[in-house]
Amino acid sequence: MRWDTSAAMAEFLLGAAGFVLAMVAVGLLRLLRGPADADRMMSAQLLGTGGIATLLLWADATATPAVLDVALVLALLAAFASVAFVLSVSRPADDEPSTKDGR
Amino acid sequence: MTISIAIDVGLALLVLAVAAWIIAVRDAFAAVVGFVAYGLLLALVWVRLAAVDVALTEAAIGSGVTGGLLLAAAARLRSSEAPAANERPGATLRVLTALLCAGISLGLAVAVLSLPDPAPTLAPMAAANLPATGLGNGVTAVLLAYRAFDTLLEKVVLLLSLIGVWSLAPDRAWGGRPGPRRVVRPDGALVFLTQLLPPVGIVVAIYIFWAGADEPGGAFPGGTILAAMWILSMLAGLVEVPAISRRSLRVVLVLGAALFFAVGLAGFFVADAFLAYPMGYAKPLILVIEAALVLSIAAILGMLVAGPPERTEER
Amino acid sequence: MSALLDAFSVLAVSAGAFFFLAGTLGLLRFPDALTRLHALTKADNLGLGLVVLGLLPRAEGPLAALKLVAVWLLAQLAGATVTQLIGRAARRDGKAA
Amino acid sequence: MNTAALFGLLGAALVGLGLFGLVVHPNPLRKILAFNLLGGGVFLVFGAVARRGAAAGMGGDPVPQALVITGLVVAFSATALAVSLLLRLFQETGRTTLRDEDGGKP
Repeated sequence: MRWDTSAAMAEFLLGAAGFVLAMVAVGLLRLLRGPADADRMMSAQLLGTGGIATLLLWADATATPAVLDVALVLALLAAFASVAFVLSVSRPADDEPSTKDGR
Repeated sequence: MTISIAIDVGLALLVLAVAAWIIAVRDAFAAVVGFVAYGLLLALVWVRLAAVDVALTEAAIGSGVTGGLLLAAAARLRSSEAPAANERPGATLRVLTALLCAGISLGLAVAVLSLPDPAPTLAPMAAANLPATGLGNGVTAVLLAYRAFDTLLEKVVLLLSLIGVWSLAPDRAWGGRPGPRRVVRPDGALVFLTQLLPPVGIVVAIYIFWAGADEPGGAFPGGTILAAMWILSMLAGLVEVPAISRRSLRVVLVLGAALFFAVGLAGFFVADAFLAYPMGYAKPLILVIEAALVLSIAAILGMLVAGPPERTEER
Repeated sequence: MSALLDAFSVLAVSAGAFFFLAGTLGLLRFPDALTRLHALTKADNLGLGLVVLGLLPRAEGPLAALKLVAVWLLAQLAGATVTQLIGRAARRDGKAA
Repeated sequence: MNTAALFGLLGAALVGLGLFGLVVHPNPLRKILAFNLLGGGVFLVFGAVARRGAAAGMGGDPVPQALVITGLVVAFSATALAVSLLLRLFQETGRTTLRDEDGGKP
């Protein structure tokens, strides 16, 4: 039985969610500062991951498993906006040597 | 629960800051990236407001598909010159506008704070009638049973806006395919993503739609996810964008609204009213309509993003 | 046993939160785009991964556990792809500047 | 202050911000963005009303929630139409300004 600990655990998870949210919020300063598009996309990406983590923690802390589905949808579409952007600017005859990419 | 309050206040301030930044920043592209963040944060707000159905739809539409649409538009408009300085309203006008807008916000804020207490609510009625629909999710029941008429008309609005987009086509391209021809790019990561994601997305979309009967979910987020997957495949060149004159496309586009309407008309004969479901058959009928809606929503949203036709069949 | 699992959850979630802190600091403090990207991927992979790991033993049933893992895998896929795209954009920006 | 009132106030503030951006930005894409901010604010006010109506085991009144879901989809279709118009304008004229420059259209 974990009657006594479950409330404390929920409190802890909620606190952790708040912490992660605060961190990615601070990370949004990179969105303000830029300077390049790449930096802005990075902070949006960090916000996406942090938002997903926050939702997972909330789902557990507030015992609402349906919130997991919201996280699932966000994770599914996390790359959508960036990829749509990249694919819609580039022409078929693209000049980027993709094979040289180390990553 | 002080942590909850702190999270809510922090989240509200964050949304406000991002919104102010979207309005204030000079670069249009940066503003659009900010808007993607705004949509994501709103999805979190909806979870805090105990509206998980709305959060799902916001996550799919607000930050996902709208973000992609606007980013793509910003990318294509990048080469357009910045508006001339004389198009920007003068300082006096701006201050006046700011005052007016602040007044509107203030009025709304007063209205929000003076909402009647106890709050009027239809939740007990919605809950009391749930057994008759066979559903477990109140929001789905509102969308497809209690206020089905709204949802039907909304489908018509979607179709009308698609007709609006198509009507922007130049005459020579009418009936053709939207957007430039796309080829599969020999690009490791992108190909991997665009080939792996759609199958997973289809499973998730079906799950979200299916769960919608009893849990948060339903046709709207399900259809939107499906649309996003289709758009991704079209952009990557894995699937051809269909010509708008193609009959099978048009059938899918109107399928949801048509089936909804047909069931509604049948309601006159079997249940004495338009859009009334016969006793005991409500749930299967709702699920069939919803399945058709998922397909139609996916097709309409996908074609809306694809834009007006630009090239004809024979090119 | 349950106390042990709780302790595990607390530890993993705390570690995950720490990586978000590290990722944010890196994103703000590192001098150029590519090192910032490096910091970002740490938050992406490890931060979310550890949070998922910490929540897994608490999942209500196999479906919830499956969703947690799926969320992590999808985030990995998105992260890897976007990281590559950003890295390329950053290099182009660097060349242009 | 409870959650519903807090986010209701946020909605009110967003309506003002969005309206301001809609009026003062000369760039149509920015107007579309501002319009969506405004819409988000209106939806949040609905959300506050819904949350206050929590009863009968539901976290909120499902009727305003359903209205918001409908509204989100309609807002998207309006946005898509506006973006198509804008892109077409750019294709035709090479510009994205709404200003009628030398008195008449070419």
